[in-house]
Parts: sequence; C-alpha cells; structure tokens
Amino acid sequence: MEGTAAAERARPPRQTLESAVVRFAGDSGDGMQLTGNRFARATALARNDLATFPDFPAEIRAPAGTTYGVSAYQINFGARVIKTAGDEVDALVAMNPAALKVNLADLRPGGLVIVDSGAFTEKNLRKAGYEADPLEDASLAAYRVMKVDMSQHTLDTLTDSGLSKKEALRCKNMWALGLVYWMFDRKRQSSIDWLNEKFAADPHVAAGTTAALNAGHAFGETAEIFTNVAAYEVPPAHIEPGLYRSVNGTEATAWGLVAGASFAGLRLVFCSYPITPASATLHALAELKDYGVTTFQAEDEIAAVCAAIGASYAGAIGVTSSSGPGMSLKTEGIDLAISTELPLVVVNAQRSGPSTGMPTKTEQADLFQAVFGRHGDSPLAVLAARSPSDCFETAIEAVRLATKYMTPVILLSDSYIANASEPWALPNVDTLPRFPVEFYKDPRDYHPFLRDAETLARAWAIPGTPGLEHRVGGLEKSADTGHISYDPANHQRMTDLRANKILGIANDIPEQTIELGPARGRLAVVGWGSTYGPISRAVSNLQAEFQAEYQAEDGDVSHIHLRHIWPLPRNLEELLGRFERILVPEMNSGQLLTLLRNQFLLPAEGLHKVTGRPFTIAEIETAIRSRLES
Amino acid sequence: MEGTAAAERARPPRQTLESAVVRFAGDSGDGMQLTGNRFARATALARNDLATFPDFPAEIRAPAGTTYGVSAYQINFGARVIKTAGDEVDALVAMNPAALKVNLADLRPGGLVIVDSGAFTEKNLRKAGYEADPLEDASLAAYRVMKVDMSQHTLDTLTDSGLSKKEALRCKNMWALGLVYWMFDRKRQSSIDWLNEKFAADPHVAAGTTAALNAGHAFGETAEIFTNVAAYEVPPAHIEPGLYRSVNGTEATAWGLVAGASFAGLRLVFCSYPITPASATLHALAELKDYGVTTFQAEDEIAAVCAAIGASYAGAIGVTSSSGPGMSLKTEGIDLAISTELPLVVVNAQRSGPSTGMPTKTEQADLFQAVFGRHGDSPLAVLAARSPSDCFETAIEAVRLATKYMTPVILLSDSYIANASEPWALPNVDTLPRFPVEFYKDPRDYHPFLRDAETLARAWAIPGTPGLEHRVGGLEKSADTGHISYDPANHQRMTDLRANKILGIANDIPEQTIELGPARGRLAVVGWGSTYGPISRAVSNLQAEFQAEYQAEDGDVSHIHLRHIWPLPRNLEELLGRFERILVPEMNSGQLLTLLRNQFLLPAEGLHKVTGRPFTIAEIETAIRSRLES
Amino acid sequence: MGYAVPIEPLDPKAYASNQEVRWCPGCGDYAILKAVQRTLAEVGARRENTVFISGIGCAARFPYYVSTYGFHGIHGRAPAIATGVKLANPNLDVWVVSGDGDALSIGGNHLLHVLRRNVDLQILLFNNEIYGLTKGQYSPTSRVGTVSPSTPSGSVESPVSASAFALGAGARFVARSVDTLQSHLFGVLLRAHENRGASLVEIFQNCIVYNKGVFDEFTARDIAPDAQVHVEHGKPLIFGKENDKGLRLNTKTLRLEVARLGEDGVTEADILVHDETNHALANMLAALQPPAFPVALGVLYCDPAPTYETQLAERVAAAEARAEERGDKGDLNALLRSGHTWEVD
Amino acid sequence: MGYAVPIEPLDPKAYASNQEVRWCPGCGDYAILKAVQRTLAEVGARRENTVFISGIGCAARFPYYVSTYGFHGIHGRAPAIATGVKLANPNLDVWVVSGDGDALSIGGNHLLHVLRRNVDLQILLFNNEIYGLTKGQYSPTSRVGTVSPSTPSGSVESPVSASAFALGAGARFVARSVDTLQSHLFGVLLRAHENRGASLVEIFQNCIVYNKGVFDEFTARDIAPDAQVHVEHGKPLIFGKENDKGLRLNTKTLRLEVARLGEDGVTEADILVHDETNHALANMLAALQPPAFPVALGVLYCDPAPTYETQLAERVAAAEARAEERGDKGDLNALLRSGHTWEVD
Ligand SMILES: Cc1ncc(C[n+]2csc(CCOP(=O)(O)OP(=O)(O)O)c2C)c(N)n1
Ligand SMILES: Cc1ncc(C[n+]2csc(CCOP(=O)(O)OP(=O)(O)O)c2C)c(N)n1
Ligand code: SF4
Ligand code: SF4
Ligand SMILES: [Mg+2]
Ligand SMILES: [Mg+2]
Repeated sequence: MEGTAAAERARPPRQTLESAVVRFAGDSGDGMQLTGNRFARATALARNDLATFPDFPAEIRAPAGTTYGVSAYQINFGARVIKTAGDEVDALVAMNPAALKVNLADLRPGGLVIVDSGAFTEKNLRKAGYEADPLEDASLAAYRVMKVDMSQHTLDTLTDSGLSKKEALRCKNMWALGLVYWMFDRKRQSSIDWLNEKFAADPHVAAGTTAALNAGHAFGETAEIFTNVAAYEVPPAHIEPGLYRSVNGTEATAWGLVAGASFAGLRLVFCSYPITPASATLHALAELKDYGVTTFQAEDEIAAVCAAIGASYAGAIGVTSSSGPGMSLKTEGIDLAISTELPLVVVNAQRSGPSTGMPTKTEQADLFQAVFGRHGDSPLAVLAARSPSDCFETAIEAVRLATKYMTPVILLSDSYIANASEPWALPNVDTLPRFPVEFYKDPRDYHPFLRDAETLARAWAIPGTPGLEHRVGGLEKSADTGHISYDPANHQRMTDLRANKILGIANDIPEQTIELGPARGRLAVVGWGSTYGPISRAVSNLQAEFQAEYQAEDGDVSHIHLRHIWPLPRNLEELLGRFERILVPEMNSGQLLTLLRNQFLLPAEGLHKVTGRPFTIAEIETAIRSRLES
Repeated sequence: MEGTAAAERARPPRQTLESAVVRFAGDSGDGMQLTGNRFARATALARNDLATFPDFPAEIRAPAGTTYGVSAYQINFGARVIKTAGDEVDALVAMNPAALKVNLADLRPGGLVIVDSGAFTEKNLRKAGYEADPLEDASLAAYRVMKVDMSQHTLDTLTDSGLSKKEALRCKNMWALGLVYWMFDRKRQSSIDWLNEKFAADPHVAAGTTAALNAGHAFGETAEIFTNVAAYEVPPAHIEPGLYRSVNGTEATAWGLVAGASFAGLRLVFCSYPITPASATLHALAELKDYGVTTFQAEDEIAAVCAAIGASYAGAIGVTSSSGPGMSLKTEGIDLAISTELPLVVVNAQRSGPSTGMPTKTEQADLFQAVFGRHGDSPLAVLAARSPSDCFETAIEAVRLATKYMTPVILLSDSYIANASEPWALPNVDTLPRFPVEFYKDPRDYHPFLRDAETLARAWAIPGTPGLEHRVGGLEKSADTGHISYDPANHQRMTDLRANKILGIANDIPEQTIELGPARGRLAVVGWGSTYGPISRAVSNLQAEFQAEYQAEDGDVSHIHLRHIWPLPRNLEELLGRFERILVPEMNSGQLLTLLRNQFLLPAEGLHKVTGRPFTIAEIETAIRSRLES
Repeated sequence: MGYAVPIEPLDPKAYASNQEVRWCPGCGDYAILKAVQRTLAEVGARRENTVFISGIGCAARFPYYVSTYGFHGIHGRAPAIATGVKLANPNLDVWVVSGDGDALSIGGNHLLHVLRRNVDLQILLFNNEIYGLTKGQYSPTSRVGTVSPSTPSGSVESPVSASAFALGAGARFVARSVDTLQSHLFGVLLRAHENRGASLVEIFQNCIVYNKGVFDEFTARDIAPDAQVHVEHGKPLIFGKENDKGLRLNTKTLRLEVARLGEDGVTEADILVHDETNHALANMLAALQPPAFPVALGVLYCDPAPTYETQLAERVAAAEARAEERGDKGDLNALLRSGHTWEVD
Repeated sequence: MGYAVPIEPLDPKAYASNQEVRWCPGCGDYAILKAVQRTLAEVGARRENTVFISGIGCAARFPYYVSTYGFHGIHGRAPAIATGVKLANPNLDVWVVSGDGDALSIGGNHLLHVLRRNVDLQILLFNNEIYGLTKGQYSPTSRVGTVSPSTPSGSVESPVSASAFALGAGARFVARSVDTLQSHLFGVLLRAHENRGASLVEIFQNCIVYNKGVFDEFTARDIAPDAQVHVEHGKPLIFGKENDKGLRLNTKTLRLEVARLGEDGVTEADILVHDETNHALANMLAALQPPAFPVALGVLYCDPAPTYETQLAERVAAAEARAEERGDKGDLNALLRSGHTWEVD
C-alpha cells in the first residue's frame, strides 16, 4: 500500500513524443502480425494517426528460429498526420535472436530494443547465425537494450492456467504486447475483449492470453521503478471527425471494384490466377458472393484475362488481376480487348522484377509495360493508386472509364499498397456519383462499331438482345460497318480512333492539382502510386524547415502526385512548366520520367530506387535538398 | 518476207525509260507470283536495278474470280538505283475483272493497262462486283488500255499441243509474260530454259508454256504495227560489279542466323510456332539441316521461346521468331532470359496490329514493345533491318551481341521486308569477322554471375562441364555468389548491372553515320527498318532537285537510318543536334519518335502512316517539303 | 433446358449471316457449317441467345458465317472466352469452334480445363490434321511422317488423339463424326446440344488444299462401311458392308479384336454392346486405328454431370438471397463498415 | 544409355547442394528429395551431365537442393525449357520437377506435348492437390469441395487425374508413388530413369501446411495395405493385409471389381495380371478411387517408343553427313550462292 504510494510518487512523468515507430519481430510462429494488429487498433482508439506495414517471410513456413523465417509488423503512429510506416524504428521488439539479427539494421541509433532473453539460447543463436550472444557482447552498444525473459515471465504467469507449457509459451506475444501497451500508455480493454471473443471456444486460452497481456503491462509499471526505461506518451492527433476503419490496399481495391460495378449497374465477374501479391484480391472478392460477385480461378493468367473479356462481352464488367510475370502473360489478351473495344479492368499489384524477381517485395517498374507493352499501336487507360485507401476510389474510376469508353484500363497498385494498412475515414457510398451503363438496343442501322460522337466509345450491345446479333474479333474492322476490313485508309482511321478515344479521356478527368506547396517555383516533386507517403511527408517537412529558416516564400518545393498515368491530365504540361526543376522519384529506373520527358520535352530528373523497399522520407528530403542547393 | 521487211521499216524506235513499275495481277490460280519472278529474273539479267513486292490474298484459296482472291506481283526496275517497289504502277497486267478492280487504283493516270478481255465474262464481272463491263464504259478513260483476248490467243497457240483446254488455259500467264517481255525488250531464253527444266517430267507442259511465251512475244511484235502501244527500253543501270542473287528478307534472315551461329561456333536451335509472316523463317531453316540447324515447331510461342532459352542454357544459340500476337506471348519468356542472362535472339517480323489486326499487312508498331514491353526493369538490345538483304548482316549482329553480352536481342523486321525481294551483291563470307564463344571452364571460385569486367556479361558455363554445376533462375540473385538474394542493396546493384550491360553495347557498335546529305543542316529525316527505301529515294530526289533549283548548298536535307534501336548509337545525340529540324517517318503512331524525344529532349516531329502499306516516296517528299518551307 | 424457350424451328438459311463465306472451294468446313445451321434450326435456337466463339484458324472463321452473336477471339483461347461468357450469362447457348491447332496445340490447356470443369458448351473441333490458315504446317494431330513446310523431311512426333485427350481430361461427353457424313454429323450435333455440360465433338474435316484426302483410308465411299463403326448406346458394335463384323473383347489380352459373325461360331452375343457411360470402353474405342480396326464414330462417351457455371451461379444466388433476408443486399456502406470501425468526433 | 558412362555409385549425400533446404518442416518434399538423391547415387549419375529443370512452386525449388546443373524456370514452362535443353544436347540426363499447379494448371499444354513427343525426361509431378507456394488456393487436382482462400465455400470443379491425363496425352511411361513410401518411390524412380522417353511419375505429396493429410484415406499406415494396390508387370493385381483381395474384370459391365480370394470360389486365376503395355488397363487402374477401390501405385503403363530429340538429331546428323560427302559442309558461301545467281562485271 505505502509501497505503491511510494512507487506512485516515484513515477516520473511520461516523456511526450510527437510520433513513434514500433516494430514487433519474431518467428513466423510467434504471432507477430496479430500482435501488431492489436497494437494498431489500440493506437487508433487512442486517436493517433498511424500507418502500418507487415513484413512476411518469403518462405511459407521456414524452420523455427531461422533468419528467413522472421515475421515483422511495423507501425508508425503520432500526434501529427502520419504518411508512411516510418523510415527508422524507434522501438524494436525482438522475440528471438533471428528477429534481432534481421531487424536491428532498421533501428535508429539510440533506439530501444526489447528482447525476450529467454529465447536467446545456444540453439537459437546458432540458427540465427550468431557466433556470440549479442546481448553479452558490444553488438548492441549503440542502442538502449531492455532484456526481459518474457518466456519465463509468461510461464510463471500461467503456471496453473491449465495450459500446457507449449500452449503457455504461445502466449508470450501477448505478454510483450502488454509491456508495449504500458510503454506507450495504451488501453488494454479492446484487446482483452477481442481475446475473449476470439477464444470464446477455449476459455483456458482466453484467460491465459489475457493474463499474459496484463502481466506484461504490470511488469512495465513495476520495471519502471528499477530500470532506466522511460514510458512515453503520444498525444492524440488532430483527426477529422468521422467513422474510421483500418484498411489495406487489397481490401480497398476489392471494395472499389464492387462499388464500381454497382455504380455501373453491372455484375462483377472477377477472373484471376493466384500470384503474390495479387492473389489477395481474389481471396477478398471470393468472400463477397452476397454482393453478387462471381470469382473465377482460371487455369492461368491468359485464361483469366480472356474469361474477363468474355464476361464483358456478355454484359458484365470483367476484371482480372495479377503481378509480375502474370501481367506479361496477359499482354495478348489485353490487346484483344483493345481491338474489340470491350470494357476490362486489369489490376496490377506490382512486385519486384524482372522475371520472378523478388515476389514478396514492392516495386513500380510496370508502368512502361502498362503504357507501351503491347504489339501494334494499342492505346489504353492507365491509373495508379497512391495509398491503401486510395485504391477504393481508383478502382471505381477504373470501372467508370472502362465502361464509359469501352476500353481496358490498367490499375497500378503495388505490393506495399496491397499489404500496408491505414485508418480510413469511411465515405458515405450513397453520396458517390453513379455511372449506369445503358446497353445499346436499337436495331436500326446498328453495327458494333457505331460510336458515341463525344466519347468515341463504340455501342455496347450484348448477347440476348434481339436484332443486334453481331460478331466482334481481333481482325481490323471497317469503321463504317464493323465487318472485317483490310482497307488501308480504314486501318489508319481505326488506329486514330482508338488513340483519340483514349486521349479524349483527358477531358473527362480532373485537372491535375498540386498536393502541397506553391503553384509555381523552384522545384516540383512529381510522383505516382505508393511514393505518395514519403514524398508528401518529405515535402511538408522541408516546407516547414525552409519557412522557419529563411521565411522561404511558402517553401520553395511542391508536391504533384498523379492518379492518371495515361492519358495524362490535360493541364499537366502547363503546370509543370511553372517550375524551374522537376524531380520524379520512382521505385524503378525512370519510367514516368520517360513519359514526361517525351510528352513535354521537359528536362525532368529522376530519383530511382530499385531495392524492393519503399523510399524513406530521408532519401527524398536529401534529393530535394541537393536539387535546391545545386 | 516483204511484209516483215515493211514491218521492220515501219517499226518506231523503242521509247527509253529511266525506270518503270509493272504489276502482274490475276486470280490466285493464275500463277502471277511465278510470272513476276520470271520477269524479275530476266530484268536482273538485263542489268537493271530492281525491287519487287508480292501481294498475296489474305484468304488461302478464295473462290476463283473474287476480288479477295486476287494475287499480284509488282516490280520496279530501272537504269538508276532502285530503292522501293515503286509508288505508282506504270503498266498493269490484269488477267481478270477482279484483278482490274483491286489494282486499278494504283495505276498512275495515263498508265497502261493490259487486260485479258477473254476473262471479262458476265460471270467474272459479277464476281468482281462490276455492274457494267469497265472495258466498255468510260471507267478506263484515264488510262491507256490494251485489250487482248489472251485466253483465246493461248488456246489457239496450243490447239494441237496435246494439252487439255484446262491445261492450255493455265499457260496464259506465260503468254502475258511473253507480251511484256516484248514490251520491255527482255530476253526470253532464261525463262524458256527454266520452263524446260521445271516441266522436264512433263514435256507437253514444257512445250506448251514455252509456245505460249513465244506467242505472246510475237503478238507484241506484230501488234506494234497496228496499235498505238509503244515498246520501251530501260537501259542497264550502273551496278557494282559482283555476283548477285535475288533475296527476300526471310531468306536473308535465315542465312544470317546460320552464319551468326557459325561465327560464334555454336549450334543453331531455332524454336518457333507458325504465324504470318514469321513462319517463312521456320520453313527456310527447316531446309538447312545440312548446316546443322535444328528447328523445333513448338506447341505455342511460349514453349518456343522457353525451348530457345533451354537450348541456350545447354550451349547452343537459341533463336525464336514470331509476329503480332505471338510476340506478346513471348514477353514473360524474354524476361526470364534477361534475368538468367542467357543469349537469345528473337526475330519479330512485324505485321499490322493491334491484336490479330491485318495479318498479311506490314507495320512497324512493335518498337515500343521491344524496348519497353516487359514487367520490371528489363533491358535488352533491339536491332532493326532496313531491307531484305540487310537482314543478313543484322541477324549476324544479333547473334554477336546476344552471345557476347549474354542477353536477349530482339531483331525487328516486318512483313514488307520479309516478302520483298531485291538483288544482293553476295558477300564473301570468309572475309566476315568471327566472334567465337568461349564457354567458362575454370572451377576456381566460379559462380554463374561472375562478370566480364569490360562487357559485364556473365560467365557462360554449360551443363557437361565438370565442377561448374550451378543453378540459374528468375529469382533475383546475389551479384557476389549467384545465389538467390532478397537483399535490397543487391537488387539495386543487379538492376543497375543489367541496365549498364546493355547500355555498354553502345561502345561496341559503330557510330551513327549519315546515309545521304550534309552532316548538319536544316532537316534530318531519321528512319529505321523498312522505311529505308522510300526515305532514301525521297531524300536523294529532293537533293537533286534543290541543287538544281537553287544550288542549295548540298541539298538542305539529310537521311539518317538506325540499325541499333537500343541502345542508341553513342554519337546520335550529337549528330541530331546538328540539325534544325528532325522528321521521323514511321509506319506507326510515333514510337522511335518517343524514344528520341525522351532520350535527347529534341523537338523531333513524326510522320505516321498506319495503313498496312509502306510509305510512298511521294508521301515522304511532301512531308520534307512542308518542313523545309514552313 | 436452362435456356430461353426455343422458337419454332426456323429454316436453316435463317442462321446464315450476311457475310460471304471465304473458305477454299471444296473445303470440308462448308459441310460442317451446313450441318450446324441445320441443327440450330432443328433445336429452334434463338439467334439472340446463341453465341459462337472461336480462336484463330480457318475453322475459327466460323462465327462470321452464322447469324447469331459471335466472337472471333485469339488463337487457342476460345474455351476461356466462352467460360467468361457463361459466367456472366449462363442462359446463353454457347458453341465453341476450333481447329486441331487452335484446340490442341496452343489451346490444349484451356481445352483440358473447360472439359474438366464441364462448362456447358458445344465444342466443335475441326480436325484436318494440319494448320490450314498458316498454309499447311503439320499439327499435333498430323500422322508421323507428315511432310509440311516446317517438316520437309516428315514429322517425327506421334500425334495426339482429340478424343483420347478429352477422355483423359475428364470430359463427360465425347463424340466423333466426319464432315461428309451429313446426317450422322447432324445426329451427333443434336446429342451434343442436348447434353448439358462440355460436349466435345471431334469432326474429321478435309483440308482440300493442304491435307487433301488424309482421311480417305476410312472415309472413302467404297471402304467406309468396313473402316467405320458407328457406335450407338445399347447397340452391339457391329459394322461392315454386310454388317458381318463386330468388336469383341479378348478377355486374356484385354484388347478389342474384330470378329466375323458366323465365322468359327461367333454370334452377336459375343459382340460388345456399346455403353456410352463406360469410360474404359470409350478409351478403347477412341484408340481404334485403321486399317486393322474401324474408326469409331458417334457418341463414344456420355456421362452427364452438373455444369460449372450453374453450380457457381447457384452459390452466388444463394448468397444474394441470404443478403436479401438480412436486408443488406448490395448495401455498400454495410460492406465498408463490416468488421472493426471506430468513431472520431 | 545415350548418356556419358555412369560413374561409380556415389553417396546420395554427394547429390546435395550447398543450399539450405527451405521447405516447411514436415513437408513431403524432403522425402522425395531423399529418394531422388538415392536414385542418382544408384544409377551413378554424373553431376555435370545431369540437369534438374523446374517451373515455379514449392516443388519447383527442388533444383536448388541438388548438386547437379539446375534451371529454376517460370511457372508451368519447365517441359518446354527441358525440351530445348535436350534439343541442344541430347546426351544430358534431364529431370523435370513440377507441382500439380505448375504441371496441370498453367503448364498443362506443355505437359501434353512433351509427353506426346516423348522427349527423354524424367518428369516428377509432386501432387499435393494444392497451391503451396501461393499459400493454399485449390488446384486442378483438388477434390470437389476443397475449402481454400479462393474457394471459401468449397471448390466445385471436378479434379483432373495426372495419370489419366498423361495416358490421354499419349505418354509412354506413367507411374505413381507416395512421398512416404521411400523404397517404393525409389523403385519407381529407377524405372522412370531407365525408360528412354518421357517418364511421368505422379508422386502424392503431403503439404503439411495447406492440405495436411489429404491422402490419409489411402496412405494412413493401418489402412494402406487395403487401400493400395502395388502393380507389377506380369503379377496378379492382388492386395490387402492378407493379400486376400484382387482386381478382376467384370466382362458384362467391362468394369473392374474387387474380388476376395477364396470367397465364392474366387481363385488367383480370376484375378487380372498386370500388363504394363496395356493402355486400356492402365486407364482403368488410373481411375480407381478409394474407398470402393484401392489406389493403384507403381508403373501403370510402360510401352517405350523412340524419343523425339534422338530422331531429330539423327536427321540433322544424316544431313550433315551428306553435306560432308558433298564436301560443302558448313560452306556458307555455297549456301548464299545456292539457286540462281548472276554475275555483273
Ligand atoms: C498467338 C498466335 N499464334 C499463332 C497464330 C497463327 N495461326 C493462325 S491459325 C493457326 C493454326 C491453324 O490451324 P488449326 O487450328 O488447325 O485451324 P485450321 O486453319 O486448320 O482450320 C496459327 C498457327 C496466331 N494467329 N496467333
Ligand atoms: C506466371 C505465374 N503465375 C503465377 C505465379 C504464382 N505461383 C507460383 S507457384 C504457383 C502454384 C504452386 O502450386 P504447385 O505447382 O502445385 O506447387 P506447390 O507449391 O504446391 O509445390 C503459383 C500460382 C507465378 N509465379 N508465375
Ligand atoms: S486451307 Fe484448308 S481448311 Fe483452310 S479453308 Fe482452305 S481447305 Fe479449308
Ligand atoms: S507449403 Fe506445403 S508444399 Fe510448400 S513447403 Fe510448405 S508444406 Fe511443403
Ligand atoms: Mg487444322
Ligand atoms: Mg501443389
């Protein structure tokens, strides 16, 4: 009683942080993803803004304790707007030596590392490839280290829990979570409720996990008194009021496609073939049969795109998705959709290439293929999503353009966007614009390549419509009759029509806006896709800095981010023309860069990163600085 | 006797022409290709320069007499250097109404049309879609018309030839040939020898065809006296001495591949899947088993490219070829060759697209796909052949680069080059440079991604080599060990290595030269591939004209023609920089144009033609004029 | 039959499109087109509910010549396109027309899977044992030794049998006919149309230009009766000009053999009776080769099973019905708000 | 045997590469790797002349773990890559390793053609009835009703049988074994290696993570003897714990049935004797399904034929020999000057 009182008095105030990056790392079997998810949820409830990124091992289930079996979950949360999962880790939780080995490099100097010393056994050290125990030698000198035998603590907590030793040890991730909850002053209740619900069937486990969670938290409270480990406070961020959920790019894409189909008044037929990371969209949509979604796991990517085309021909909106090598296989099919002028949405969750590359790693190197990668003059529309939640709107836009212009649309996302999560202020879907498709029904001098004078889209008549029976195919057809034609002038005409139809989309999309910074000036940083987070944070950081330093007239650097890759926004040339220099950061060797240079003859410069990892904010800040200084 | 003497005296001198364009057109069954080939040979023997182009019907064997069953063969020959098959036809031989209907549009006003009036029957006129007989109404007013009942004349000639009426009528193409031989003063002997050889087994036919040929010729001699039809003379051109043959792009490509393999000291394994127009290369190589060539007709294009890759892995030079849709299907396989860094030659005989397009028509719209059309950052080398005979050297160069740099090389030709023929001054192959491959054999700290410091090519060790057992694949590998690697820095390093290896080729290829015209000036016309002929003729025509007109300092316009599309010649930027304006004529909507604008930020302008037909000289002259005037 | 009510039988001519037919004069495809149009008339097919889907090849030009809906796709992929069409609208009556190269060379994988899934399609495989459209290269069904532009010294690969392949792929309906056997072909097409599921019909078709007469060894008028056995469910496998030959199983060797009725005591009782539900028998019949054996024509195998698209459609319908009950059918806000959400105020 | 002389049997360990094996602990692939290394040792395979070629998948990681040459290709295309390798060098001893998705989903067409062509390869098809590497979606060999991420309410398609497919494709060697039956698998692999031509070996393999125990119904220790029949050429098809069961043909229905020896007068004479050259029998055996029937394991079919690459190589060699005689072998000037030429002087 007095003791506690004393402790209470002894307790130093929590140190306040504007933001923090925590990474939970352990063996695939340690349940790190689940742990991270719980922490993210509690953090959202604490009104912080946040962004998270899971890092799964490439192997399905590597032997326990190996470095390639390490699974990690990173969360960046703060009292300010959070745009990325964080450059550097402030606090690393390492459940075994392998986890420490793989993740230490990302911990900032002076950062905190919390290890389960109980897992640092001879055997595990060897498996991780440590000659000596890093907890004993100087390896960790540059960091603040908190050694806790979490395994033992957990076992002690659960002695008479009715759980076997093996089962009890499985609760140690909750013990770790409890400790971290204490450290960042998070409420436990949401997690406790969740555990009780999840393990309702198994009261022992429900009780055990809860006990471990509480024990970890209690340990923190007491530890504080006799260790140098500070406790932190991350005040709530200013967050727009509204109803929020956490969403990753995969879910948002799936929901966007369902919404798009519903706005168009069409059935969604999703045809795909599993591949990392695209498969997740197939999985998500397979769960949505109650929304009338039909999913088809084809025998390969070629069958998938062809089935999607067949579905569109029959009056649904056919959608296919893939990544890397699977996208290359769809090339011929996409060309058929261009020639038959049928709506088709192709979702490309980009991954590291070329060839099989690094299937679990991210990249943006398929822009060239999307815009230029087919035989013949074969124009189509290309869109890119900038963040997990942005996939929702972009997918809707893809369906709108595909159906309105009777064209394939390639939607570029990437492995990072597909897996990363962020809080999403849920839109009221009822307020979003509809774009119902009207099938062509008038038999009077109908032919399949009749066009809308304004959009140049061809008339969409579907099987089942009496009197409009017709044939389409990949051979060139007469612009006047829709029949096969080898006429030279007609081929030129059709080639131009196909091109102009797509270019015309530029009049149907918003003018390009500036995300951040002045409307003209010394430097514009132009991005697309998942570089949005790091670019926008880097630009706003520097804005602030410059304004502080030398009252730089609103900051010298601007951020422009493209959703529409092809056609490009109609005002983009004029917009870019207002800046002395243009920097294009991409996770490739310069693909949007090529497009801009060719289209506008602008001496834009690239910033290329092809490591399978997103840009860090620092990398972009440095690049901007160098441009502004030189 | 006197009569003849009289005739002799009455005979006006032959009208001399600098060049002439003749087109033989008839039903698929009429043997027009054969007729044209004979004329071409006799013309070559007459020491004219020449270029020919066959125009087959799209249908395999359309019903006799239909417009879509018309087959034609065009030849342009002259006393000067000939660069194209000719813009307009001077003399059209039409064996039936359909042939007249389809081909008349290409006859120049005032041109000569020779028709087999015997074939202008009710039935044939209907099949050709003529309401009235064009020989009777004013349809041909704009032309000089020579109506001859070739059918009847042939039958008369062959009454007691022992040939059936049907067989006899089949000789009417020889009758027509004889007439045209007379008209252009060609020797018949080579054709007569050939007929006797070809039909040695069938003396009746040999005699019949020969008789028809002679009869047609005799008819001309006598006709001259009582018709207004002039006879012509096309004096020999100045042609470099040497041994010549007629060659089309298909043959030259096949032979170039065989030569390239032999220069590299490798077996040629050619793996393909039939498609128009690429199939012909497969057919040509299938005949060359005595040169150690292995050909494999795969089940599809994917198997074809993969088998070629397997062959290269095992130590041969694997080559594949295709057109249009087939090229799109090879995308993923080519990416594998890039990642495994194996030599591979991919011959793309381009055709009209997108999708199935116009399979028998020509186009240049696959440059984008060749340079940009794969997932991931996936650089490779791209070459283009400019003419039928140029395919020989270009194919050798493709094999050289593929084996020296361990990379796929795409060789772009097109339907026009593949089918067109030209006389070729045969090189002495013994004088051409060899580039023998040396497989890697040294087991000392070998790994498969060891690189040559200069070329950056990886060490090529093949199965069968003791001590060098290794594995390759499409996953990213460590630059230091060749093992699978997910290391971020390594992926950047490998990405850069792959790119720099290809860029390095620029130091191993000739600097870009100027075909024609001043080394700096007002306008450079930059072409690639089969636009060579029309561009070079147009430029030389205008050169001459301008010099004549206003002593234009060597002519104001220059022609630059690229063989190396990627990487571009190292001096190209500097070279183009010397011209005020740059015009890029292409049979696409502006693909090389995009490459040049992006690479050099030059305001190059395009001249696009996407009709399935080559540029005419006139079209290019007009474009050049407009640029020089404006 | 799942489809819209048939209409009164139309004149076969009503199923001819306005396009000029462009096959070579004398091509077997003409006869097949005729038989198909006759079949459409017979079943009273509604033009607007009927779709012909093809890949690329001479055979694949077929859709242009039929007055229904049609899709001339890309080489080898017709089964995939057709699957998509049926997924979007299971009520359409869909025919796939393909050649031996289209279906068995580049398209072999899609054929395997469409048969295995039992998508409700009539799949007509025009087997002329050659690549017609590309001017005569040998195909996967060409006999060993076929001389062609790509095999000037004769092909070496042993051909695949379309019917044997289909049976191995798990097809539930496999039949065979010949372009020139109009009424037989008509009967087979009716059976194929009647069957719900993937019905594969291999049609031996004469490519008069590049592979003329390749089937003469069993189609030539004079020898046909002895070189063909027309199989019918429940009927003995008897053939021959005098109906004096039959197929019987040698139970020692487990192989079929030709027996002469009347000769050394062979009676009809010794002759096998065709059971179109017997997979093993179908395999044996598909394997029979002239001259030693007659070529088996007719419905070799028919053992119906539920179709892929209807089962899928039922599941979606059931799910939608549940949503209907829950009262949140198509409620997108509910979709977005499913799972954990939190209010910020 | 076409190949370079075998070396003295090596220790199986000599065929292990220096790469750490990265399959899940308990994965059936480990056992297969062991059996293959044992086979390589037994046949005295020369590492430098041996090549393992794979597509993509867990199974396809195989080449990294063998100390021979190896090519980890792209998904489904290993048979095509392997064909190219054999075309370039027929003397290499080439193995293809593939999964059920790799070989029968995306790769079905190449498998068809490599079998039909009879390219001399050992083709190991690791059938775990699931997509392992992509985390557990159902595959073309998954049973109806398989619940997977892409079929949350269970799959509806009927699976393809690798062996039935191979037989339909015209394979000349088709065998089956199980990952856990080490010595049986070893024996089958020896037979496959011995056969010149495309030898397809379907290996039932347990994916412990995504499809654990799917084969228990015939592999579980206790029931295995009654749920498996190990076929051997020339031996009666007898099985069961007490060797008291056998397969016999019902000559009325033309279907196989299980007979109990001793019961109502059944003797060994009534039991079918396995003839591995009988295609029809192989088809019937491949089709047997538990529980009604035992699963047939061993060499179901073996009827060798000349291989594709050797026939091709012979033709090229013959042509080269003729050129040799003519004295213009490899004479490129002669090539360019073949046909009509003319001199300009
Ligand atoms: C992707 C692709 N590859 C190749 C071709 C060329 N091609 C067109 S039809 C055909 C084969 C035709 O043979 P088959 O399918 O038997 O039809 P047939 O002409 O004999 O009726 C080929 C190889 C193509 N159009 N597309
Ligand atoms: C072109 C392409 N499509 C899809 C994939 C993704 N992928 C990799 S392995 C695989 C299937 C694996 O299943 P299986 O072949 O049965 O092998 P297993 O992992 O079960 O051993 C898929 C779909 C890919 N790598 N490449
Ligand atoms: S080529 Fe053969 S298959 Fe094609 S249309 Fe002519 S005859 Fe018929
Ligand atoms: S996922 Fe399955 S098949 Fe793949 S390694 Fe793990 S257990 Fe083996
Ligand atoms: Mg065919
Ligand atoms: Mg599998």
